[in-house]
Amino acid sequence: MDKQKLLQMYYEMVLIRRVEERGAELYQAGKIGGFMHLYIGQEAVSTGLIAAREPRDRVITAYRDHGVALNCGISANEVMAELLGKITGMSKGKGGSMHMASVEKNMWGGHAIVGGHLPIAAGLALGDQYAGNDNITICMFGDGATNIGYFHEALNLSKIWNLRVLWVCENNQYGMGTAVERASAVDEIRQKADGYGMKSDRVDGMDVIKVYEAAQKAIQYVRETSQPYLLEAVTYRFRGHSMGDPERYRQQDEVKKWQENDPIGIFRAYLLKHQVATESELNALDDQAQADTDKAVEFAEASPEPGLEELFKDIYVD
Amino acid sequence: MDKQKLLQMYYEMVLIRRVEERGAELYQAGKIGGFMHLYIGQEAVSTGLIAAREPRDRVITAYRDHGVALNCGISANEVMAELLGKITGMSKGKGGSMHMASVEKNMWGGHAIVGGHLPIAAGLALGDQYAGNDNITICMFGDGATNIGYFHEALNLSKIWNLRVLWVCENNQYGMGTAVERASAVDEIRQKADGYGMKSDRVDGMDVIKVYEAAQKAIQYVRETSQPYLLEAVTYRFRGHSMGDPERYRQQDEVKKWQENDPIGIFRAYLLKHQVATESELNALDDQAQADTDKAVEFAEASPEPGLEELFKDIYVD
Amino acid sequence: MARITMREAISQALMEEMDRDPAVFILGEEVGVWGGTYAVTKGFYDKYGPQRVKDTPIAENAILGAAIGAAMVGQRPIAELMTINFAFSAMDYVVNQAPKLRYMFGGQFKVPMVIRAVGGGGRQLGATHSQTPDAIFAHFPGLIVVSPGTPADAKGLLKSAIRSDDPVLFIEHATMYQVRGEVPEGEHLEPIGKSKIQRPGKDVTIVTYCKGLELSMKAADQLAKEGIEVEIVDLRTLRPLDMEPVLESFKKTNRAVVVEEGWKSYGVGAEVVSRMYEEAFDYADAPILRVAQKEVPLPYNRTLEQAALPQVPDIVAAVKEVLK
Amino acid sequence: MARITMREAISQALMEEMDRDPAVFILGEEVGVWGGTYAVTKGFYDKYGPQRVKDTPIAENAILGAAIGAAMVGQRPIAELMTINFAFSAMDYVVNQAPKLRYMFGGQFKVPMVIRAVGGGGRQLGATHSQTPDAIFAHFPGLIVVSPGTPADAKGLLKSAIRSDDPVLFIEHATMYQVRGEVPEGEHLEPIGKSKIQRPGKDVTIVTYCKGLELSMKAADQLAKEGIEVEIVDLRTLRPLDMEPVLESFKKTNRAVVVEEGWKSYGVGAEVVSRMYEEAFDYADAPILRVAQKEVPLPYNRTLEQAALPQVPDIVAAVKEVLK
Ligand SMILES: Cc1ncc(C[n+]2csc(CCOP(=O)(O)OP(=O)(O)O)c2C)c(N)n1
Ligand SMILES: Cc1ncc(C[n+]2csc(CCOP(=O)(O)OP(=O)(O)O)c2C)c(N)n1
Ligand SMILES: [Mg+2]
Ligand SMILES: [Mg+2]
Repeated sequence: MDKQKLLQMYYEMVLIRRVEERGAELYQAGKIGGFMHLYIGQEAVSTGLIAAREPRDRVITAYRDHGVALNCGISANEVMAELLGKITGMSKGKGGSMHMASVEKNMWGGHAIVGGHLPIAAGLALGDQYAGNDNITICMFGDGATNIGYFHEALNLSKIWNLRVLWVCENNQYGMGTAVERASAVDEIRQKADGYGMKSDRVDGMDVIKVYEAAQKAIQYVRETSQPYLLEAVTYRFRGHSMGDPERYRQQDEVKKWQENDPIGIFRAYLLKHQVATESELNALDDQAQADTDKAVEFAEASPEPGLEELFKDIYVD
Repeated sequence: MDKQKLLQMYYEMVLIRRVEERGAELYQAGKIGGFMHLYIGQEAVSTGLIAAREPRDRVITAYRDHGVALNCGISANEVMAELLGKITGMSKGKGGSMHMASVEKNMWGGHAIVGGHLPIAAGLALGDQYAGNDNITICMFGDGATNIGYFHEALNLSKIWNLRVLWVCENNQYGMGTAVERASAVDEIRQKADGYGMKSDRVDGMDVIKVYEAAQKAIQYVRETSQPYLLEAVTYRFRGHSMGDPERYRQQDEVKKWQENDPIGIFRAYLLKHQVATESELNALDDQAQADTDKAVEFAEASPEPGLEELFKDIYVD
Repeated sequence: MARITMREAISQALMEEMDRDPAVFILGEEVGVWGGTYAVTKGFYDKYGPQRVKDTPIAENAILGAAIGAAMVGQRPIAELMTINFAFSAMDYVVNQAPKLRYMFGGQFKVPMVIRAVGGGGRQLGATHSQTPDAIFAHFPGLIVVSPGTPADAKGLLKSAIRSDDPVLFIEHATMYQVRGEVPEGEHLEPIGKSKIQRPGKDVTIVTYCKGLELSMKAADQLAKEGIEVEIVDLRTLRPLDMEPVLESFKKTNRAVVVEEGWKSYGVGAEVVSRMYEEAFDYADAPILRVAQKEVPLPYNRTLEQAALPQVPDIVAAVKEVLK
Repeated sequence: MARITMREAISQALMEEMDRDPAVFILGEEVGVWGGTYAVTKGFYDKYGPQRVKDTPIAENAILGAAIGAAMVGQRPIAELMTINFAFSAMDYVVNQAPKLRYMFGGQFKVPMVIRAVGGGGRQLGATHSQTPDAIFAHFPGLIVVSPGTPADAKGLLKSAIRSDDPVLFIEHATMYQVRGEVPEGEHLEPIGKSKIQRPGKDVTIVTYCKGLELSMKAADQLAKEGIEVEIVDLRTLRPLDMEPVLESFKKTNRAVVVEEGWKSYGVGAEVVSRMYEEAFDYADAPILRVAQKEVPLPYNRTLEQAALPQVPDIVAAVKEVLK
């Protein structure tokens, strides 16, 4: 990978962190409502993954979607505006935190029904297969989502129809308060691919380089063989499931241990160690992310709310 | 196995065949309506399976349920009466071919939503676990049913909760007109157990002795370890999916090849070869099955229809 | 115009649209090799091949999810649910995904798809397989719900549904595939969201759709012999619901019966009746009556099943009652 | 009587019934270690242990199917759907299995279970998570649908639901857990299938339930200041629907408004209005009006969401309209 790309990835990870930290503050201040699920701790997964896609490859994910949106190239302005329910958000303030999409950026949305977007992902890939191109659909979901029927039907369909889907499970150890081993018959999610005769891999999701490499390999396989693939990224969310999670289900020790394994810290150390960048170069990127976040908040706060006429728009095309 | 048990199994297999042959005639004559799915060709599966259960072990299956009903000890009279929609049917004529149950015989029904009874089977086992007994629930379903989400959710739940369920897939090669390999990512259904870390086996479903032995082993495992188990029985239906299937999806050659492998013929040969019974003993059982079938038809035809007051009964208890 | 069956009319609509637009394809259980459980897509697999006539696993969520996804990126899938009862096995896609995705993402994309599903009772299929739960789908904004009562409408409305840029649930009736009627050959489009007078009359208004139309026509024939002239308004589309012809007719007759096959409580009739009073209260000379299914899960036994379903004599009686 | 919150009332009902009957247990997502997403089962896991308070995977079909199976063999499960919106992910169990199994098998067994589910909008959760689709469940015979509007009713009806031998869908409202009211301590049972006058009045009848009750009470307070005495009938149970108190009130006031939170078309109000005219046509002095949600998927933006939901001023306006 060239330096520019690596630095871009670093910048994106820091940007996600800053945007979400500000998001959390704005939520506490009552400026953001609904459910908001932070991606903090998991930044390496979507950053590594999406760095490995080509722009024509489609992305779709669950409600924990701010990071994915930013990685796909949706601006921090739009992300922040959507969080604040403004008309300048990519979903005009109608979607909120859980529903960020950009057709232009080939990001087909965060989706709030657990596992519900997996069959839709198969459909995106089906659309491409029908059109005769070799685009890939990257579909991300949580460990908890692998226990619902949607997962099963979608993986099976992708296999029998040779759909180009890269299934990516972000195993952050919990679905809300339920640890993987309490909800899933197998602890390693990748093992579920065996029931479909599907190729799979498991990667350290705290290390963006490892994620990037695993994703590249997987994407190449999917594109060339026209076969789906299940990639499990082992990660951890540093914050609660959503804002207002009492977190009775895990020990602070455990959280601390993972936090010491901060994906941004790991990547920063990597960049320094391999002399890709200097401290001051990285600090400049940190500052840039901070500045972009500040600007995004300003932009979002200054943006107007959707007018009442928007209530009845976008229901039907015809 | 003692002789009496073997002959009972032989009798049951012949009885299923005769009852269904008459059922087909009565259907053609317009005396049976709705969907009717014949079990002809698959008799060895439920016969071997249910011979291996204890009466306290529960059974639940799909709409292809006449054989299972008879094996569970529901009388041919009741089966035939239900087919004819009579009040003397076990479901008072309200259920029909697809809905045969008997709480007394621990047979919890044929069920018409593909895969829909699998989570319910997990519930039967959960009820027993909650009650603190070691009853087993035997849940039968088709190959086609293993592609629907219900299958996935039920198998996963049974594994994480240590439910005593013996999952039995009757792989008769087709779900309606769709061959297994066109619908399922893996051709051997047992492989799906791997995704749940579940023990599994695959058995020749045309050989009742093999089914019985595999079932015994599986039941013992489930009872003792309190773990679910997936047993695949490879079989074939000699008739169409239901009455009125145009059967465009399979070659007559294939059907013929399987019919030469008739489970009743195989078992008869086995009984003679191992000198369990003589020709005349078996002929007597054949005659018995024929006579019982004739009587059942008479009984059913002579039985009254449910009165109109039945329409509003059994909706609510209270 | 040829006199063809409902089955042929639907089949024609599908074929014409597939011929017209390469983005249209069909997916569902047994739509291909088998030729459709109700033989509607017979011959399609041979004509269009497995890419455009896709047999699926028994996985209704995958079927509808895949259709939605493909529609989002520009295709025009027609997903077949073998019966409407199986919509409950994939309900989220029917009411929560297809009708809401466009809105939730601020109109960034559209979801041009059709869900074809056959419903209805009367074939002794038992409680889980015999429902006419049309009303519950019509409750959801974002979805279009169509259910034709004649072969011509079936063709014209299905073609419009396929061309619609919005998700359409298209509900057929299992006992009506052999119903015959005049159907225009070739290009024949009926507008979605328009009710239609299917029989003019002056004494009483029957509002109905789908199977109810067949029954109401028979009732009207009988009533005509007694000198009662029934006007029949066919809703055809349940969402959006076009009340104009209903109200116009009611303002003329001042008496009405609403006929539907599904359960009465919380059914289609409830909405129609409510709107009639909301918009034409002063025109009601008698309480508007509803003829519908008795509130029981449909039983297998034929006599009981028929007793539960609305029948021609029920309609005749209701009409006479409102004329009292 | 203590003044407690809706949350406490529901929690009390659950605990009392679990203490009373060992066959009662709870299963659902996050009901245990987490203490319930809405903290209704807080402390239950510690008190009753993992056998009776079962955390499940995110698998709504498994949750409801398992509850049905356990009920069939004699247990009395209370299955919690984290929100009513997820009923669409397991719809078959709610409308096709639980309500029909007893009937289909000729009454051989019963299915004594409760499905608790929280619904409602107003929390900016977006279109898929904010629905009040109660009417569609009430369409199905075999199911009982309860949705209380006060803490006392919540307790009394939930206890009755748990003791019922039939499947009950018990719908709570996400914005009402903090609502306070007098609740009898200990044994307090309210009958299922009985509507109730929650506020007596003589000028106009408001028929409503759940969140609609809260809004209607406020509207009635405002109207009282203008000398308009509103009588409020709370349906409490949507199936079976008890029209007696509604009709009695309407025959007195001759004017009525039906208030519900869900969408108007094919909603609860439609059924109530239809029955009112069917059974009290001659008593209507003005068209009965419906106040309900605008026909849009609920948006995230707070202003838009509130504009879509029925509000107190809408009720006030409707009451004045029917009094014109
Ligand atoms: C069908 C459905 N059931 C339940 C929920 C409620 N819910 C939202 S997120 C969540 C946990 C999902 O966990 P996981 O898939 O591991 O993703 P994570 O939140 O850890 O990223 C649950 C239960 C839902 N949105 N949809
Ligand atoms: C949810 C659902 N989808 C579709 C159907 C229609 N259907 C009934 S039987 C069947 C085929 C099932 O095949 P399989 O599970 O292999 O069982 P078999 O009939 O071969 O015994 C289908 C598609 C149904 N009953 N339920
Ligand atoms: Mg997780
Ligand atoms: Mg099969």
